[in-house]
Formats: sequence, structure tokens, C-alpha cells
Amino acid sequence: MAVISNNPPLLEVKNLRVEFPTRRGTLLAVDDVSFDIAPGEVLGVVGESGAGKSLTGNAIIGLLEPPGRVAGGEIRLEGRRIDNLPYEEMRKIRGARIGAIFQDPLTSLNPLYSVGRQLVETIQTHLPLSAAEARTRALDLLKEVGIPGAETRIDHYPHQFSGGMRQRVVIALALCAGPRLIVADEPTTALDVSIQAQIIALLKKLCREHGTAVMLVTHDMGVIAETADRVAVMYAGRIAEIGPVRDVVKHAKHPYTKGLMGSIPSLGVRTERLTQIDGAMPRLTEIPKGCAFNPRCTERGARCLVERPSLMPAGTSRASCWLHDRGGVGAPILKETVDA
Amino acid sequence: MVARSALSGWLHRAADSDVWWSFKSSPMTVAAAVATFLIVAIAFLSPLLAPHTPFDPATLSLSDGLKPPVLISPDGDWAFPLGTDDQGRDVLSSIMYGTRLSLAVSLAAVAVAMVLGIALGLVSGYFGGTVDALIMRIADVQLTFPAILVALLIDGVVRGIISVKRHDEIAIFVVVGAIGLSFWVSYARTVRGSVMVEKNKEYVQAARVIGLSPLLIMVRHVLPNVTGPVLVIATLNLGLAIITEATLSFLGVGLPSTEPSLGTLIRLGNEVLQSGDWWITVFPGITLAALVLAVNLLGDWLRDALNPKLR
Amino acid sequence: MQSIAVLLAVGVVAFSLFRYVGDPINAMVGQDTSMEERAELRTKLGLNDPAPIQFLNFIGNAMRGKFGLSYRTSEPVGRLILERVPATLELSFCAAMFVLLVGVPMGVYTGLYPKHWSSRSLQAVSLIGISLPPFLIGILLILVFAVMLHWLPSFGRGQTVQIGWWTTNFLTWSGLKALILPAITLGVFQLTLIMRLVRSEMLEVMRTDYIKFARARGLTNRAINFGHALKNTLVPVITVAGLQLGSLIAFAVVTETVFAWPGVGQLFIQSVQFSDIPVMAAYLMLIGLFFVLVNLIVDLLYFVVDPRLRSQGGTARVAGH
Amino acid sequence: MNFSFRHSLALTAIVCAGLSTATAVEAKTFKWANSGDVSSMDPYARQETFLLTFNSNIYEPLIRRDKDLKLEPALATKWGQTDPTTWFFDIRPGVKFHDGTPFTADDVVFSLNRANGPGSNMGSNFVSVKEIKKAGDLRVEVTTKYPDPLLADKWAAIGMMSKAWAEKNNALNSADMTKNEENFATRNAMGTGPFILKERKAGEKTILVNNPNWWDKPTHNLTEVIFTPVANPATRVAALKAGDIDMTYEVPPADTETLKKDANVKVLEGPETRVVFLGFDQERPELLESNVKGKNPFKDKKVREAIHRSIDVDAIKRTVMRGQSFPTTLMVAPGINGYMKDLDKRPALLKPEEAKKMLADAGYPNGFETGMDCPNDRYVNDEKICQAVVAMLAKIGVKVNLRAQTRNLYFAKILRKADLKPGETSFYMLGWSPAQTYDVHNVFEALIQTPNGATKKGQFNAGGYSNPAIDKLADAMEQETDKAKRDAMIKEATKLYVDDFAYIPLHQQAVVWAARKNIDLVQLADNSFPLRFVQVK
Repeated sequence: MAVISNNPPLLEVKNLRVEFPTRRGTLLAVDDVSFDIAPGEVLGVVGESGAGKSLTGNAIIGLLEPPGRVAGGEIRLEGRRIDNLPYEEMRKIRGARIGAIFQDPLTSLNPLYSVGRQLVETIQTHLPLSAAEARTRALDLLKEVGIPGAETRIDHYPHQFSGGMRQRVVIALALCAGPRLIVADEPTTALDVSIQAQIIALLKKLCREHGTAVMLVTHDMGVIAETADRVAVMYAGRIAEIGPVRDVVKHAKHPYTKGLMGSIPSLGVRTERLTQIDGAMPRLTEIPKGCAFNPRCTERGARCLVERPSLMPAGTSRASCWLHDRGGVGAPILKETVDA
Repeated sequence: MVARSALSGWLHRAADSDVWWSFKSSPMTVAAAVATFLIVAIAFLSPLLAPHTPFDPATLSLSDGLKPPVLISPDGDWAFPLGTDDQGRDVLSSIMYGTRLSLAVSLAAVAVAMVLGIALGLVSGYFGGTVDALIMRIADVQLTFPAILVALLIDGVVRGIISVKRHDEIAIFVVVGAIGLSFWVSYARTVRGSVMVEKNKEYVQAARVIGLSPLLIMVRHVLPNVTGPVLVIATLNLGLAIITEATLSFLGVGLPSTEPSLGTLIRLGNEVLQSGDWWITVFPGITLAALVLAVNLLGDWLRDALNPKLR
Repeated sequence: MQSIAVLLAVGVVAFSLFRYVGDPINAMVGQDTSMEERAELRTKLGLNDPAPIQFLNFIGNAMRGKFGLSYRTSEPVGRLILERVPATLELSFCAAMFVLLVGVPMGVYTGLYPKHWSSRSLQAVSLIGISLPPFLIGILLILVFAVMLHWLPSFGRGQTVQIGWWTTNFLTWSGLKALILPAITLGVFQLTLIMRLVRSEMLEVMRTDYIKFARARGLTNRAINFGHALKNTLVPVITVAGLQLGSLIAFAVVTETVFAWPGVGQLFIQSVQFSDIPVMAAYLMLIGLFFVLVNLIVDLLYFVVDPRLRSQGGTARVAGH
Repeated sequence: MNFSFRHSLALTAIVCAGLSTATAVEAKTFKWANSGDVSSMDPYARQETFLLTFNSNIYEPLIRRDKDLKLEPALATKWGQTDPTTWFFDIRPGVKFHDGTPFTADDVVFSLNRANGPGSNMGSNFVSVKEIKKAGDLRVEVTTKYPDPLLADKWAAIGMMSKAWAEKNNALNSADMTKNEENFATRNAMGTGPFILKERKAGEKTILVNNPNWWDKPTHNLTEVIFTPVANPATRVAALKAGDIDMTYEVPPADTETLKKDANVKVLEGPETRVVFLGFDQERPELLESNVKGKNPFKDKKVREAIHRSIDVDAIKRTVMRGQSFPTTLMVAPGINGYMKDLDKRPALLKPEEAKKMLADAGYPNGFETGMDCPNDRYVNDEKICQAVVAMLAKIGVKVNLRAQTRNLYFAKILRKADLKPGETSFYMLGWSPAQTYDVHNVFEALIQTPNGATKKGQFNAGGYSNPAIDKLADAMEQETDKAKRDAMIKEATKLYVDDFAYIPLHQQAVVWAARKNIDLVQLADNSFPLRFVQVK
């Protein structure tokens, strides 16, 4: 179903919980999230801001910002558990096995070092290459990501590049030590719309060529639809629905996903106003009992108010919604019955 | 009744706020706040609390001179718990009055700096261009002349221009002015930065359209924005001002020694440090260090608490 | 051009202010000198001329390095100052080194581990540096290290070596020992300031995306902390350190008085006490010149550190946060 | 061995570093410190005790003072008056300057004229002089405009310079501040004295070395003397305790006791000839700084008496001066010619009520308010004394607004102006020592006689006290040569000013010197410190 290939998954996330201790109690920002990524696969992760998608990404690369911490579950890369590794061990994995791309290419590069230096530094940290070899590799990468005149540009500083060019450099940096997985956190959000498509295409192309898997975190369903093999929809720290991209887009199973898909402008067709889901995602401090989505849900049943659904098969996908509970314990209940 | 509930509401909100929480969770900060409060309260209530009035020469008697502190020496006199100096001044009372004077001078100096800095920052940020360049250049030059040099300069000028006769009466203004003048730059820069951000916002343009003075509008919008940083700078400057006043006193341009500030007391004590009459220096020294330390700790905490980015 | 304007402005301040300080005549003659002699001297010195004329004379002479004779010692002011500049510069230099070599690492450490107890106590301890007036710190150091322990000299420069017109402390053991206490006294105040500045810049930089990205690239902590983070804190630190160097020279007035250090600061305070106008004016001009030089050096350092300025021609100044 | 000090400082430094190691066994280096530097190496640059005595180590006078401040022959073997207006000085033969050139009558004539010339600050010692001329290789004759019995005393402070050296180095006159040229003699020196100037760094240090060819038998054993100004008193005391210096003087009274307890340090104390006193404005019809309008309370003797007798000089001695003072009622100290011991009796202190009553009788039942001026860096604990006075007067209802400031600003304010207008003060502190003549007449002339532009009397009578009877007596004593008659005049005049409460003499401050235990030295009452009496053990 979910895992198409017979190979063991590249990345396994099982029951991941990320907590933030605050003075008002501990916030559960990522709650019982599980998914796999196969080698070479592109998994899109969508959701509103605060849904926990970036935190999941950060947890995978081991860079949760304190006081956030992994409170439960496990993360495995190529079968090896990585969520409890000491800092130094995890450091060796970052860059070498898992690359990362962040939202804003303008601020991701150190303004005081030339791009070449930053590339060489990263390469030499992970690969046993001499300075000259590392530079050659850096140059190749820059050419590969499509920097024109890479031979001269390699010694330029970040501020001398345009936004799109900078994101290309960032991609080169993420790829330079040959990682198997790239966690791309909103890689195009900060870019002009015209450039977004180019960057996404580049990312997709490079990953295919290098056989690198991608976890593409974004709130842009359009990007997902074009790029991802599978998609996970997150809501309030949980996965609402996960499945092949085509199915999720076309035949959303979770009421939230349905609403989300309704809000995507069809490519090429600009509508004045997007369909929106009424209300807003609850704050982490105020997650309601039962299904977190129930206050906004148009198909809410009584059970949704008391019991929290976990992922259950729903067609080719899986969704955490009682609508798809085939166990029979709680068949879908009509909305009217709860309005008492 | 209404006011009361409003107050309690405010208190409730204050108690619930992040700032208060970060305050409570740092014992060092609480200790600093308590120390500051105690020192400030005692200092400003010194006319009521102090056992003697050291600034009134009629109450001084040389026969009380150089008494050691009671707890240390059997020669002590309970009328002078921390001993007396060579003028027969009660050290405890001198410290209380002196702290009051030091605080008053430093607060006034910081106020001068704040008003000057905010005003120049507003003007500089608002008008930009040549005015801005000029003010910022002056700020650069100003930074080269620290409080000590400025004070020596101003003191020199004032001595020259105003007849020497009234010098003691204006000494306090010289010190306040000098310290204030040398601290304005950081306020100006903060405010200027904020103004530059606000200047291009729509409401400012809108204000212009409906005929309001944009400057006035900006003052109303900018000032709340900069309250935090300005408060932080002010707190840290306060400690600096107290020390600077003491140093100026050492260099002979401080306050008159008939009405000694904390700094003047230490300067006077500095002269007898090796004479065995240690209490004349040590107690004011401890008070000064405690006060400045407490104020700085508060400032540090305030900076961290008000800068949400750093939390 | 701007530098010259600044210098000229300082010149105006230097002259026009000090023209009115005290009465130099009293400093120049003994108590017993008769009134006629005093009046005559006043006329001869041009102290009765209109101020603008005196100012023009002053600027004209200053441009040729002539500041006249000291009213107090009747020696040429230019030479008096020149003789004492090495002492102050060496002292300030050592204090600056002390500040940078101790303050920057302390700031980096407390910035990297802001929550660690050692950082917190380091920060609290450093506050002592700004909680006591510098003159008291100086005297206490003397009492401990000179009078009680006999480790270091209590005052003065010790043995100096003359190289051309420059006298240096650095070439003799006694000269080096003599530098320690004054340099610490002078530096301790700035040490605290620099440490806190570096700390808050460090905190700021450590939050930036490029540091996070550097981590995501798996760079070593060493490379991140000292390569990426520290270098980025340098720009504001350079600005402030440059300005603090100016403060050092001014605060040297206090330190030099306490340690009888024969530098320009001591000369200045003596001159203020004696209303020695030529010396005071020259001192101010020196500070002005120093300001211009420090600014120049700071600009050059920006140029070295920050590539963004290199391509823009180095005129833009990145202000500290 | 002949030291030449004119080569570069660098070279000398190296040579001497070598020397001092080579002769380490006999080398007796003496390091001492004072609050301020010698302002010039020119012996005529400033008429102040410190400069004069420091430079007297290099430049010797014709007649010098011995350990008891009595005159004794120096570069003159004999001197005296051939008639009331003619003095002669016989020059000591065989004396050589530090550069080996012989000292002659030409040098004496040159030096005296230079001291009386432009740029010199010594002019007041030459008021009576008509002509100075050479009368043979070893004799100089001086004619005066009127009989001047004190000429030799005045000149005991004037060092002799080398004419040839001054001519060669263009130092014929003392530094002229009106020309922007420096004077060679400001930082170089060429005398006949027991010490040779080796290195001079103004404000930093001055190094003297022994003159092996000195004409007199040295009573010191020093090979090198290093003088350093150390402004901060606490540092000075610390340096002495730490052994970084061998001697310092004008020790702060507060530190005297601890220094006495230090096993490595000895303290020498003695009264100084200077008397510190308070003066009143008795000249203006209305005080400058007072709430009394239309009259001047200090013109009233009753007011002066009430104030005089309310100031407890013994209390000041105990706490403020920590025992380091010698209270006096007279304007001159013991040791000065004309000091009247039997008149030095302080009138009894008044109780506050008595003093208040006295003020009430004078028309001030509620006291009054007055300004007071005080230096804060001139006399020992000057400002603190004034503060104590303020407190004492507060108790009798006189509110004193004290203004303490640095010496030159202070003197500018309180001293009489060039046109002899009274000083801008109502109540002030001053110290005075007749240091050139050691005779009481100087005190009458400068402080007590009515200010008079024509006769130059009363120039330092800042408050304008005036008593015609004293004026007359003082003028008479100036030219009186009969000692008994003169003493009677002095006694009468002294009695007059004491009874008038013309001034409030407070005390002689103690001269407190402190030295390391291994230093032998002689303390002089005029607070001068000739190095020729110093021995390092």
C-alpha cells in the first residue's frame, strides 16, 4: 500500500513526539507521527503553519531548537536509529547522509564567506578530499545547479547573487557531500513565483539524478502536486492523511484535506477568493478533546468529540478520521445527531 | 471601585505575563530587585530614616570624629553604628544621604540623555539626509569623548563663563549635564532605527494625507516600540552614571565635599584607605558596588526578558 | 575632508573653550609675584587680545605642530605631548589587548552557553568590573600586589628603553611588570562591556539561519562557533571596540593619576588643574586626531571583515545592533 | 670621571645602566617622590620652595642655609656691608662647574642679573638693588637704593649659573613665555652643586648623579637620585611601603600613624614655618557673599572675636590633622625672627551661647550668612579644615557657604587684583611663610599692612585689614638696625594685630616626611629638602 518498493525504507519515523516544555505545561507539538520515505522518493509534507511539519523536519535532522525535544518514538535512517545519537555522531550524519534546505536563501548563507569557501568547507568536513579536489567538486556542483560562469562565481560572496541563484547555491551545499535524503523546509516560499518553479524543477531533477530522497515541507499544495510522490497532510501536530499524491489531491479522504484542496487555486486559473475552511487551527495549548479538527469539521460526529482517531486505511491512502473507521465500532454518525 | 478592579485586573495580567514569569524564575534577578528597591527606598527616605543629618554642618562635632564602627570596636558609639569620619560625620547617615544624591544625579543624567537622545533620534530618523548624516556624525564624535572628558570640558567652560562664585551650586548640573551629554548616542541610534522602519508605513503616509503632523503620529507610534530597548539602555546607563560620578569626584570635578555623594565619600575615603580607618571607605564602597551590581543585573535581565528573540 | 572637518571642529572646541578656563597667570608665577608683573605678563601673552585673533593664532600654530609653551613647565607643548604619547599608547594598547584577549573569549563562551551556570557566574563576576570606580580598583590592586605581595611595582613605568623619540616598556622586564596593574585597572571596565557585547552579538548570531544551515551541513562546532559565528559578531564588535579604545585613552586620565604613569592623561589632568591652556588644547587636538585615526582603522577593518562593504566601496557603515 | 649630560638621553640611559651594574656594590641610589614635579630646571623660573630647593642641589647660592636654617658660606666665603648701601661678596676660589669650567665673579654678576631679568620670577628679591658689579676676579659688589639689611637672606635662595654655558646655549634669560621658544635651561642645568642633572623628563622623572668634584666635603653618600612625581597620595604611601621609593614628603596626616607602625619605614615630623590662617574681608562696605546688606559684619571686631574664639584649633589638630599640626595664635612661627613666644597665647574658647551673645551684642542676634573660600590642594587637609570651621561656626549661628577649589582657580579668586582691588572673597584661608628672609617684617609687609599701590605694601592682604599704627611700626622696623629697638616695635605691632583679631591663625602644619629605615636624612623646618644631607645605609 504505502510502501511501494520492496526495499527497506530509507527513513522510518515511528510514533514521533516532539514536546516543548513551557511554564504553562508541556506542549505536544508533534504527536505520534509515523511515516516512511523510500530511497529516491519525494514525500511532501503540507499543513498550516504550526501544524508541526517543520518541527518534524528539524527532528529528523536533529536540530530541534531548545527547549523543544524528541519525547517519544524513533527515527531510523537506513535502519539505524538516529534520534538518540550523541551530538557529534549526529553531526557526521548531517550533511553527509541527510542534507537540509531552509526557507530563506537570503539568510541561509554566511554573508562573510565566499560560496566556494562554504562549499569546500562542507565537502571537506564530510569527504576525505584535498582542498583542490574539494574545489573541483564544488565547481562541478555549482555548474550542476545551473550557476552561469561558475568558475568566477565560486569566489563571489552571497550578496552578489540573486535570490534564485542563492537558493541554487544552497541546494548545491545540501547536496555537496552526497546525502541520501534532503529535508527541504519551504525551499521556495521566499522566492519570486517565477523562480519557484525553476528551483523546484531543479531540486526534483537533481534528486532524481543523484537518487536522493526528499522530504519536502511546504504549505503550498501546488508545489506538492507537481513534485511529490506521496504527500502527508499535517494538522495540529498529527498526520491527518497520508497517501500517493494523486489520490490525496484528487480524492481527499480527510475533511481537512478536502478543505485544503479546495483552497488551492487550480493551476493557471486564478480565482478571486479561495475556498477556505472556517475557523483556524487551534493553538497547541487549546487542542480540543477528541479529533483536533472537530470544531471546524463539517462532517463531525459525536465520536469525534471524545475519541481521537489514529491513521486508518482509506482507499489508497490512510487518514485519521472516524469516517473511515471500518472496524464498525463507530460507524459514521450524522452531523445532526450531535447538535444537541 | 472601578479603579480598584482595573488595578487588580492589571496586576493580574502583569502577574500572568511572560516578563513577570521570567523575573520570578531568576533568583538572582529577584535578589537584585530587592536590593535595588531597598537601597533606593532607604536612600530616598534618608531624611526620615538617617540617625543624623550629615549635610547640616551645625550638627557636626569634631569631638565625634573618627569613631570606629560599633560592632568592630569597643570604642564605638551606638549613635554612630558604622563609625564616623574625620569631620565627625556619621558614616551610615552619610551613605544614606550620599546614595540619595548619587541616585538623583544619575537619574537626572540618564533622563537628560534619554530626552536628548530620543529627540535627536526622532529628528535624525525622520528627516534623514543631511540632518541625519550630521547628527550621526556628531554622535560618532561624541563617542570619542567619554563622560570624563566631557565633564572636564564642561566643567572648564562653566567655570570660565559663569563666575567662580556660584560654582558649587552649579556643580551638580555640570555633572548631570556632562554625564547626560555623553550617553545620548545609544538612545538616538535606537530611536532612529525604529523611526526609519516606521517612516514608510502606511499610517504615516495616511496621517500626512489627513493633515496630521506625521512627526507627531510617529512619536506616538515609535515611542511605545522603543520603550523596551530604551529602558534597558537606561538601566545599564544608570549604573555607569553612578560610577562616572564617582570617578569625576576623584578627578576633582564632582560634587562639593560638604554634601558628599556616594562617589565623593569613596574618593574622600580613598585618601585614608591605608590609615586603618577603613570604615570610612569600605562601607560606602560596598554600598556603591551593591547598588551598581543590582542595577546592572536588573538591566541584564530586562534586556533578556524584553528581547523575545533571545528567550 | 570629513576628518579635517572633525579636527577643525575639535580645534574650535579646544581653543574657544579653554580660552576661558581659570587664570593661567596664577599658574605661571609664584604666589609672591607682584600685581604689575602679573598684568604685564597677561598683556605679553596676548591674553587681552580679542578671542578670534587668539584663535587664528592658535590654529595657525597648531597646523605647524606648534602649540606654544606650557604655562606650567615652559616647555614646548608639542614635545611634552610627544614625550608622553608612547606611555599612554602602550598602556592603552596593553589594556586593549587584555580586554580583547580576555573579554572576547569570555563573551563567546557566555554567548554559546547562555544557560550554563558557569556563564551566569562569569557574567555576574564581570559586573564587579563596572561596580567599583576605576580609581578604587587601582588602589586596591596596588595594596594587594605591590604592598602586600611585593610582586609588582606600585607606580611608574619602570625601566624604559628609548628608540628614537619613542620610549617603550616592552623591552625590559621591569617595564613589562610595571604595565600589568595599570593595564588591568584601565581594562577591567571595558572588559565587562566588551564581554557583554560579544555575548549578546553571539546570542544574536547563533539564532541566525546561516548558523542553523551550517549545523545542518554538519560542520563541526569549532568551525561554526569560531569560524562562522565569531566572524559575524566581529563587525559590531569592531565598531564598539574602536570607540572603546577612545574611552581607554580618556579613562587613562584616572589610571595614570593613580599609578603615576607618565602619559598624556596625567599631563591633561595636571593641565586642567593649572589651567595650562596650550597643553589642554593640544591634548584635545590629539584626541581628535586619534578619533580620526581610529575611524580610519575601523573602516579598514570592516573592509577586511565584511565583503559586502568591499563591493560597495566601503563607505556604508554597518551600525551595531 | 666627568659626566657630561648633554649627549642624547638614550645614550646616557644605556651608559648608566651599565655603570650601575658595574658599581653595584657602592651604588647608592636614592628614589623619592613628591606630589608634583619640579616645574623647571631653571632656578629662577618660579619663586616657590620646592623648585628652589630641588634646583639648589644643582645650582648653589652664594650663601646657603645650614641644618638650622642659619646662613653659612657657600660659593661666597665672606660677605657683608662696607657701608649701609653697599654689599660685598667674596667668591670661593677653585670652584668648578659640572663641565669643569671655573666659577668666577663674572658668573655671579651674570646670574644675579639674570635672576633680576626678564622671564625670571625672582625679581622681588632685587627691589632694593641699584647695581651689581664685579670688583676683581673673586669679589662682587652690590649697591642698593636704600639700606637693605636682609639682602643676604633674600639671596640665599638664588643659585649661581654658568655664564659661558648660558651664552653657548642661548639661555641668557629665563624662559620667556611670550615667545614660543623653549629655553635650554628649562630642562638642562649647569651648576656647581653636589649633584649633576643626568636625565630630565618633565612630569615623569628627574635623575641626578653625584658630583665627584664638588668643592665641599659631601655629607651624603648618594651616587644617583631618582625623583618621581606621584600625584595620588595613596599611591605614594603604598609605594613607600612597598619599597618602590625610599622617601616621600608631605605625607598625608591620615597615613602618618600607619607608616609609624611599619617596621621598614620611619616618619620624621616637625613644624613647618608656614602659618595657615583665615582672613576676613574687612574692606568692602558690604560683603560680596552674605545676607547682611548695607554693612560688613567683619568690620566689627566683636564679630571677628566671636568667630576667632569659636574655632577649636585643638579639635582640628586631633581629628582633621590627626595630631600633625601646631596650633598658633601668631602669624609667624617659632624659628622666624620676630616670633614673640609670650604673645602666642590663644584666648579661651567661647561656649556657643557666649559667642552667640557676642554676635547679638554686635547686632547679629540671629547670626548671619557668609561665603568662604578654600583651596583643596594647597595646604595639608585645607578643605577639611574649612569644613570643620563651617561646622563650628554653624553652631554659633554663622552659616558659612564653603567653596573649595583647586589652587590656581582659588588664588585667582581671592588674591588682590593687579590694580590692588580686594580679592573676591568674604572669608578665606591662606598660608604664609617668610621663606626668603625668615623675618617677621615680610609678614607685616605682605599681609598686615594696609594695601598700597605706591609702596607695594599689603599686596597679599586680601581682605584689606588696616591699622595705621601697625603700618607705621612696620615701615619703621624695615630700616631699623638696632635689634632691641626693632624687637620692641615687632612686639607692639604683634600685640596690635592679635588684639584686633585681624586674622585667625590656625596652626603650623607639620612637615611629615617618611623614609625607608635605611635612609638618614635631616628634616628642615622650611620644608626644603636638600639632598646633601641624605645618607643611604
